[in-house]
Order: sequence, then structure tokens, then C-alpha cells
Amino acid sequence: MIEIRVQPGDFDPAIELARLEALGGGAVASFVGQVRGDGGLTELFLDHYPAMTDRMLRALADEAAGRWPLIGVVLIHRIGALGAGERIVLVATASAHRAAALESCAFLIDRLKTDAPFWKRERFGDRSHWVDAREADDVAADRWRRPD
Amino acid sequence: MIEIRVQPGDFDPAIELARLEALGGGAVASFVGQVRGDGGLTELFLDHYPAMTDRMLRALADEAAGRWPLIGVVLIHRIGALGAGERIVLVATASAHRAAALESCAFLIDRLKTDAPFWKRERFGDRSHWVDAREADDVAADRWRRPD
Amino acid sequence: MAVDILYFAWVRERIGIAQERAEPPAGVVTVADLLGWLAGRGGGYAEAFAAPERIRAAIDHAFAGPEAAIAGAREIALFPPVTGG
Amino acid sequence: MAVDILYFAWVRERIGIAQERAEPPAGVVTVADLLGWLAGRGGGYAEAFAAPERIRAAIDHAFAGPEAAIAGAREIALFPPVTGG
Repeated sequence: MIEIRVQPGDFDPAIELARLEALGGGAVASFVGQVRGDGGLTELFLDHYPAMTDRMLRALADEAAGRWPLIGVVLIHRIGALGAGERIVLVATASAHRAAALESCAFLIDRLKTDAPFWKRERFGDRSHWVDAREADDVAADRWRRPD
Repeated sequence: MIEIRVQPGDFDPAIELARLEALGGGAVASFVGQVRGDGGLTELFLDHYPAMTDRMLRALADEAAGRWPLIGVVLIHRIGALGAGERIVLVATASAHRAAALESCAFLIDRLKTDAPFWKRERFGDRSHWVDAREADDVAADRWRRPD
Repeated sequence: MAVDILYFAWVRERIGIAQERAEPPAGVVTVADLLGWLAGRGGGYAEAFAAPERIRAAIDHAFAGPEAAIAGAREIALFPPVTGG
Repeated sequence: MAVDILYFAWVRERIGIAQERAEPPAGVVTVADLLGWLAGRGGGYAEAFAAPERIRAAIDHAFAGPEAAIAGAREIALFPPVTGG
């Protein structure tokens, strides 16, 4: 079971986890990313490239399912204007093996950060700016790349 | 915020995740372990050493909080008789950094498997046996040990 | 060769449009060539592509480096490094 | 020296009790000595401790190896390797 959603609205981690738990694998790992309100942030706006986003998220889920014995993958990413504390992203995986669930969950969020065409713009009252990509994210994603 | 519970009853991952999300760190990782119904398992019984369990879980949570910049840790482990599909354990962590949340979550479940005094007995109809410890669990826990 | 060109994030804002259909001349072979050609239009284009090393590209929904050939592309997207998750 | 000894999982089942108060003689210095002394009682004890390498111990709620001294312990637990999580 692979489920991928890109949506403006919120999602309920409980529903997604319950769906993965119902698969009976025994191990469910998840990661939720939220908007941090640091420095007086008033809005986070998420732009994306619709035709490519779905394709890249699906490719990542397929790669994870090829590398680990997974029985379920859920990837949900929100778009549009979000306030401090709101959820941005959910990655959740199910497997019969805890290491497979945990590692694939880390793989998916690390690689999503560099491979999926989303862009964040932060607003602080009257000022707003597009967020710069972080080198640390490239490093985190690179550790999952295997020698050819 | 460190919360540790050892209880016969079920827990609701949604409530625990919501509590961690409310801390505003921006990154929440979780792991849920459930009873697998493989091979016709009819019951999993969990024995434990009450006075030591709480102490060991608290020591693990403290160690995680010392190694990663965490703002929240939840450890819940059930005891007693559980049926196939029922939840056994929840590990959830919150941080301002996704790597800290993900790594500490993996650390906690790996080390819990070797450091917390729980014992599983599996029942298959009329037959039951105590589960043997797995060498793979020792290996997984050892990778978190640091040189002195 | 006509191709759809899409812009995202601050690239889109500087250029002022999200998408256009363009016909790069024959000498425009790679993504880097395309950036140079577009920058040559001046104005918001020159501003958006002043530092081409800050631009990422996708050809038909797959990431493509600056040396990638654009021949046969139906849709080329130009944007800053991604920042999702 | 009187000490509370606790048994868990199949160790408890083989011995038939969960807990007892015992007074090991002076020659019983380490956890390994304690296992040998208990096994010498025969019956379920001999069965439980026939393979001492399969037994783990905790002294006053902290894991202790076979060479750990039991002097001063208030509570010693003997059990199989743990299998929680």
C-alpha cells in the first residue's frame, strides 16, 4: 500500500497511522514536520510543481519499497499558506521489521527535502522571503545514495 | 517533557503525538510496535520487573535527552496478555531538528529491546513458550554505544 | 522547437509570469544555454538568471543539470533549489 | 546476609515461586556463585540454572554480570535475556 497526497488542507496523523497499523506488520514509524514559529513567523507559504511533485514522491516511495521490506508507505505534503504550529508533512512506513520501518522513514524525509519540488516562503509581518536550501539537507540526502 | 508509562491497557498514539506536536519543535518522530499474528499466534503475554522497568526506561529517556536536543520524549510499554494486532510499545520524540527526532526514536526502541526488563511469552492455541532474545537486537542496541 | 517553460518561487516572481511558450534558437542546446538566452532578454529575466548556479532545472518532470540537452523537451521548469519537507 | 531474590519469566516458572528471602553462605561472593548455590538445591532450581550462561541478573535494579559481587545487595533478580519492545 503506497499512498501519496499533496493537499492544502490538514491531515490527521492518527488516521494514517491507524491505517498502517491495520496492515498487521507489527512496526510503524512516522515523522511529522510542522511550521516553527521562530522569530515571529506569521505565515509559511508552500509553492510546488504539481506535475512533478507527484511523480517524485511516487518515485521515492517506490525506491524505499525496493530497498526495505515495506508493506505500507504514506507520504502527505501540504501546500499553500500555513500558520505557526501547523503540520507540513507526514512520512509513515509499515513493515514486519522495526529497522526497515525506521530507516525507510528517515530515508523518505531526507530525500523528500532534496528531491521533491516544493519551495517555502516565510512571512514575518510585512516582510517575506523565500527560504534558502540548506547544505545540511543535501548531506542528509546524500547518505542514502548508494555507489553505482 | 519526558513521559514514561508501563500499563496493561492500550494507548492512543494520536493523543501522544498531538502532545508532542503542541510543544512546537517542528519535528516529531514515532515508532509503534504491535503484536504480529504470524503462525497462528493467539496471545502474547508480557511479563516485567516493575521496580526496574521504570528506572531503566527513565535512564534511556535521560540518555536520549543528553545525546540529542529533544524537547519531548514519550515511552509507553504495555504488559499482560495482548492479542494479535494489539499495540505493545510507543516511542515518540520531539525536537527542533528532524535528525534528532528520528535518530533518538531509533535509539530508544533499539536500546529498550536490550535494556528494559520485559519478557514475552507467545501462545499458539494450547502451546506457549517464552520468546528467545535475538542476537540482531543486541547488534542494533550496540551500534548506539559510544566508546568510553 | 517550441517548448513550455515554467517558473517557480522567486524565479517566477522576478520574471513576473508562471509559464510561457518559447522557441529557443538552434544554438541553444543545453539548460545552461537556455538560461543564458533567457537572461539576454533583460529585465526580470536578467535578474532571475543573473546567478545561474543558483538555478535548478527539470526537463519533462525530471531534474536536469546545466549540461543536459533540451532537444525534444516538451516542458522545462526553472526554479531555485527545493526547500520542502 | 539476607537478600531478596526475584525470578522472572521461565526462571520463575521452573522454580515455582516469584520471590524469596535467602541467606547465601559466606563463600557465595558473585552472581555466578549465587547461581551455583541455588542450582545445588536441586529440583526446579537445578533446572532453572542448568545453563548459567542463559541467565541474566540485576542487583538492586541494575544489570550485573556473573562476576559482580553480591555483598550489600538488598534485591537480586535472576531472569532470561530480556525480550521487550
